[in-house]
Amino acid sequence: MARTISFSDATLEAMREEMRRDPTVFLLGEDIAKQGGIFGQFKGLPQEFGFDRVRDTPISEAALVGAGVGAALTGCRPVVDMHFADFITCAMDEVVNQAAKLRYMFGEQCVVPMTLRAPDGITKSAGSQHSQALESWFVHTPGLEVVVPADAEDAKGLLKAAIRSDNPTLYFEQKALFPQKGAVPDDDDFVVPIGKAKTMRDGSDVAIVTYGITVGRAMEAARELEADGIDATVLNLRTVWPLDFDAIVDAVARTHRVIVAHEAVRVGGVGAEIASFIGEHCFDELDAPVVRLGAAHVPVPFAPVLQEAMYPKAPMIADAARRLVRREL
Amino acid sequence: MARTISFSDATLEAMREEMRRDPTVFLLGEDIAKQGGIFGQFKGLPQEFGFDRVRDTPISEAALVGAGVGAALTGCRPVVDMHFADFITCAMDEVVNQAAKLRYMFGEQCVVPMTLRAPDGITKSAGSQHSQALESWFVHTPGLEVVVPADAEDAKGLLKAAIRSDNPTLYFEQKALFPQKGAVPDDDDFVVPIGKAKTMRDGSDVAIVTYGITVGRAMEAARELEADGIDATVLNLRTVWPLDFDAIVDAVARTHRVIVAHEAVRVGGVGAEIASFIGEHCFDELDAPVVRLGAAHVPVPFAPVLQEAMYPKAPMIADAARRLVRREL
Amino acid sequence: MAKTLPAIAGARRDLGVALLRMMIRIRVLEEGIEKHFLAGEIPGFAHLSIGQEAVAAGTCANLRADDAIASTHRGHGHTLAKGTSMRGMVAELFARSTGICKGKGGSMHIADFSVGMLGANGVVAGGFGLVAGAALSAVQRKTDQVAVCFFGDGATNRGPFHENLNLCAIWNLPAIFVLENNRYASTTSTAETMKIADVAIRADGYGMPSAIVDGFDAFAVYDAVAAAVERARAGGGPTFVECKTYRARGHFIGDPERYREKSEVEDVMNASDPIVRMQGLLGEALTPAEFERLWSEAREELADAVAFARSSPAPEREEAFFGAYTGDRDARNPVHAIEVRERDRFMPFAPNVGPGSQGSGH
Amino acid sequence: MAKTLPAIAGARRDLGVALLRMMIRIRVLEEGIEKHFLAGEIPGFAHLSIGQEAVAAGTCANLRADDAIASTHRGHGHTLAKGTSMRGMVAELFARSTGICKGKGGSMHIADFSVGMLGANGVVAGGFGLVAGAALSAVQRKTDQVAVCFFGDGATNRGPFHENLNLCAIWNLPAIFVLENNRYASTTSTAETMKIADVAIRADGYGMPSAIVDGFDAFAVYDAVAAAVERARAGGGPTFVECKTYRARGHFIGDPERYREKSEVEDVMNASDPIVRMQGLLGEALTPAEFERLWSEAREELADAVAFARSSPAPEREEAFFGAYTGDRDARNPVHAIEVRERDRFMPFAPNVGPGSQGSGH
Ligand SMILES: Cc1ncc(C[n+]2csc(CCOP(=O)(O)OP(=O)(O)O)c2C)c(N)n1
Ligand SMILES: Cc1ncc(C[n+]2csc(CCOP(=O)(O)OP(=O)(O)O)c2C)c(N)n1
Ligand SMILES: [Mg+2]
Ligand SMILES: [Mg+2]
Repeated sequence: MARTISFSDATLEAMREEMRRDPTVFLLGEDIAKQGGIFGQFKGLPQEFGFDRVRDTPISEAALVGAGVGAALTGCRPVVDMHFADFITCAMDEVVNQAAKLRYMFGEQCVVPMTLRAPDGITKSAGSQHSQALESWFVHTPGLEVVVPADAEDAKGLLKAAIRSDNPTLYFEQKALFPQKGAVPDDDDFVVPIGKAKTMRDGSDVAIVTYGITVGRAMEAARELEADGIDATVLNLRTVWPLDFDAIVDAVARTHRVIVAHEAVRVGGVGAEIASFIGEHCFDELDAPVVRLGAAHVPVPFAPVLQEAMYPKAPMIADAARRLVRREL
Repeated sequence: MARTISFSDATLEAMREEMRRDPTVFLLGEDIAKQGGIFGQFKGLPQEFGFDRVRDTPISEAALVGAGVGAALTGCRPVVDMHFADFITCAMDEVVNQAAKLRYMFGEQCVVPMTLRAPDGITKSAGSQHSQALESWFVHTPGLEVVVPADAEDAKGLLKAAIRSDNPTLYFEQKALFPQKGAVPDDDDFVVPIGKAKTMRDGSDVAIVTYGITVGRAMEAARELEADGIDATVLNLRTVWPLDFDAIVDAVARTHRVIVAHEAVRVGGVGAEIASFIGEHCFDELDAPVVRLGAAHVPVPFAPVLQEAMYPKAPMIADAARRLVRREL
Repeated sequence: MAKTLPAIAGARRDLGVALLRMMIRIRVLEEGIEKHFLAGEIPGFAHLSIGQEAVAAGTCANLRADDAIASTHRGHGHTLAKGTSMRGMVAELFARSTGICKGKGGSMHIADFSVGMLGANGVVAGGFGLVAGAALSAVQRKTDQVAVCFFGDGATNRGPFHENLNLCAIWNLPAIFVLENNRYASTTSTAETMKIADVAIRADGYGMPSAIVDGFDAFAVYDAVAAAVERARAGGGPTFVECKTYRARGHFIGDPERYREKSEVEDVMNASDPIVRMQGLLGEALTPAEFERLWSEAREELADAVAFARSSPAPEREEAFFGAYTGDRDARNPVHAIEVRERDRFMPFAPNVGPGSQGSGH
Repeated sequence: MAKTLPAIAGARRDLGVALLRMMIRIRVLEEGIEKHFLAGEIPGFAHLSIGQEAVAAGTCANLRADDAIASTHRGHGHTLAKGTSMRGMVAELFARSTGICKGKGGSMHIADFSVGMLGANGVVAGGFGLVAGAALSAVQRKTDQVAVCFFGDGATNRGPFHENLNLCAIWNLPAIFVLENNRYASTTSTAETMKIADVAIRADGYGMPSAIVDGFDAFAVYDAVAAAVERARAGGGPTFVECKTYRARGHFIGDPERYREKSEVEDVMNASDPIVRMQGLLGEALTPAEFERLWSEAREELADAVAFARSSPAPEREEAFFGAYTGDRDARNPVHAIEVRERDRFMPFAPNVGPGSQGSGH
């Protein structure tokens, strides 16, 4: 049995189920309780769990994440909402030098079961300081798990998995996905395992390896490509660290042509890790260069016409695939 | 004419020359003036330029970088010492959301000629929170320039270039290099252009593309390889953003086998950007996979035996080169 | 009732009229922004300062064009009061190429370096460092410029507030910290995020002098900031000025405002609307006709600005790829060269359409 | 001269002896660390708290094993006082596999979760968030645990100090903030980095009660923290305790100390050495023989710990690649599987030698 709900309601269900399941789970964030969050993603939680487990906080990102780490070290499973992913920068020491390193440098005496929720990505002319996708930094930071849901099912299953994980986990939820509806299994114990990708579509001509909101754009491109007789695989990574390298190798072996696409800046993005891994491990499998698509190397501009010009959407992905298959690169 | 001086004295000369040349250049940092800096890299500066231009500050990294941005916007060329690169995390918003973005999002009304000095890298069991190499994050952040000197010549020429640059520039100076001596040209106007790599050694069998302290390790490996009749090119990138893509393409064309090596964590490192760029642009030139070497995906441990086991040094680079040339990968 | 006060004369009267004119211009501009935002002509987010105009007007009336200010996400008033043209502002909010930031910034990232306006900031507390730096820069360059930081009550709970106020205090920097305490940070009442009645007490922790003023009274704000500016120019160091004010609109345009009663807003504005307050203080010194003219002039200025914005083109798509770095735009600029090379591989195929692009007016 | 004070009896006397014993153990441990560091047996950095022992001893004597503390880079005293064994500490500093952190942490990153010691911290002000979180955790889990944050004067200029103290204040969290104001942050005198005489005034900005105590007097520290702990356990919220103390050694072992006169150090220690102070306060209540025994016991404990460390093996190189994530260590742990796969490509060729590895005692 499955129901069709919005991405944002899927995160809400995940929170509700995990907070019922485990009394040590609680939420910290700015403007989450009284008004239910900017995207309504916390609606009703304080009413069910109380304002002690769903706390409106001061504008103190460093303290929220720092306190999240401290609570995680001492028997709780805090979920900290970053309001916008861009503000992780205000708590970077707490994420990178504390959360990520404590278990290792203390000789595995402790765990840090903290989840950071980071609404991110490009939408509605939010501008340079409210549109970033920063997952790549954290893939480069040992000690962290990083997940990026692509749809309602991922949203629910990955958030539950993140909360249950004993490792500090960054949950990047793309703002433009919140209203999108999708099917979600009717099972309180449904989780999406961290570290496992999902094949959304199986095709033999080209593999589009992607994650988050770009999965939908890749599916749209794949439908477009069908018309041209090009059959594309779409691999939804779901987790960007630890990457599901086996699924990636498998997709390459089945198609021999690969596009890696994400909304984050292309230079130094997660796509670079994936493309170079493929180059290292699938060298003889490749019929053509691995093509990386991502945002241009500029901040995200305000004007809609500029904003829409600088990150990859379906037509760009489809065109890259066509040229890749036709060896026009 | 050239003189042989230490890396640390080379940075000192660069500071002195640029402060003499431009009265708007000044230094902010913790414990830099009274005692000359942890590595003696500021010795004598306050005596020549006064404690107003070489300021000891409170432990307030966010304010130091924030004030650096504000001063840069209003006619100065501040140089901010981060004490240890790890503490950039305490000023990440100021670097990423302010310094990097202001020029673009304000429609090029302003420039941000700020230099951040970030002593980084693995040495002397400093442990997880004092050993990181974080340049990859900033390559992924549009609006910043990122340089990593490999020797005394680079140290002086790149610091002078960074101070003169109108873009915010991160200058990663690896702590283990400070005492190392090298030749520096006798010319007050000697600068190393940002965005240009330097071929340290020209060989036809394999190219080792690297930067910073790993350049010396690559040169050591190259000498070792000579004995085995393997002739290696060593490319010192000097700047990791903007990358000198032309020099990289050229090195690939001359060798057809490439190793990319750095001390930073391999996963998601600058090597991933370089290796995937090579895969995209030099696909038909490659006789073998591009091999990436970097630190293991763990924080840097304290115990010397552990620390020394987890990042690439000459023997590892040489071994990778041998196996690459012999197609043993 | 304020009308019964004795009339104000001479220079004080002229100041009052100037402050009133500025507050009316801000009010008219923001009511226009609200209207055009709701009409879909302004993309992104917009935060209005209606009710807080006395702070922007009273503060900036003390500043020279070469003094600096740093603003917030709620910065329209500060920007106009510092001297930016309505045309440049409205065109920017309309995302046009003629905008003061070429359409790349918008309401949350508007700046005008020609008048020392270092920018609105999408990051709460983002302005503290910029102002500390501008003030430090004035000292390093040996000028008598000052720098003013506008910020909200919520911003005072962030670390950069603490670090930068302390830095300015120990170095006696010519900075003025103007707090707009409007009782709320988004949906959260200030009473919930700090245990203190007056934020000004925090200045004591830096050894920084402070003043608390009625933020609805533009004269009171002007006088407090005048003293602070005088001290700063004379090398006497920074001052903290807490202005008790109120946000009469939602946090952003479209805010459901479930966190407060409508009546609270009405009560405050009925009692304290800074424009009505100033009209009352001026009393006989300002005729109804003069008062009316201030409004009509402001409305004309806005109408002209909106017409200008509407008739201006959206930016060229190509613009998206330029401007992150300095240097000329051709291949001689290495950074740009890379951008162009990479972009030409795929960007040309990015369609010029998308959810937001309706908003661009095309 | 303190000797002429009236003797202390009963429980107070026993407390005094316990505090003295702890201070002597800390002093002996740190003099040992200094010696073995200079002998090259301890790699990395080490920061000594000699002169500040009364703060660690007086504070931790109020705590239960299930209460939490967060420490600093100068954390040997806090760690020992919270109950960690000298063996575990010395073996860790010697980078041995038997160290409390398996040799992965060292002096700057030592922790002992078995006694609620959440870690020294290489990041100044890194402990504030951990303590706010531990205190919040106690509230969420409905226990009466408290959390204590040790920090220096320099740390109070960082943003996380501000944000976390405010957070603890508004939520009445059971946290105690124990400031070791030792007059310096590395080479920088506190007078240069803040304009205030007492840091405690900053607590007023959060509506947090505070106390200022003589940090050389372990009784004074004990009593102030006792009151704070009692209030915190009772749900009365956080307290700020400023301990006026002094760092008798360099910032780190090897510090040239150009920023102060040798005589300053001697004067302070002659007047205020916390061990001498407590001996004086105990007066007749402690015989010279008993006093001597405290020293000899501590020396034996250290000798045993050093012998233990020396006889312990360094960690296996293999250990470097484990422990960043939870999960079993075989290939079923996806993260580990990747690490192993990647490592096996090249890591085996990393030589087990290098600049630092001499320090490992091999
Ligand atoms: C660092 C950061 N955290 C959170 C936000 C989201 N945010 C934008 S405005 C705002 C409230 C600011 O309140 P205040 O400082 O009092 O200014 P006001 O809106 O009342 O003018 C918040 C939480 C942000 N922009 N930046
Ligand atoms: C965020 C950060 N900035 C700078 C440093 C370098 N540093 C280590 S200790 C120290 C001085 C700390 O002074 P204080 O807080 O007074 O503690 P004390 O050393 O006096 O015990 C500094 C600047 C650091 N470790 N972390
Ligand atoms: Mg407010
Ligand atoms: Mg100190």
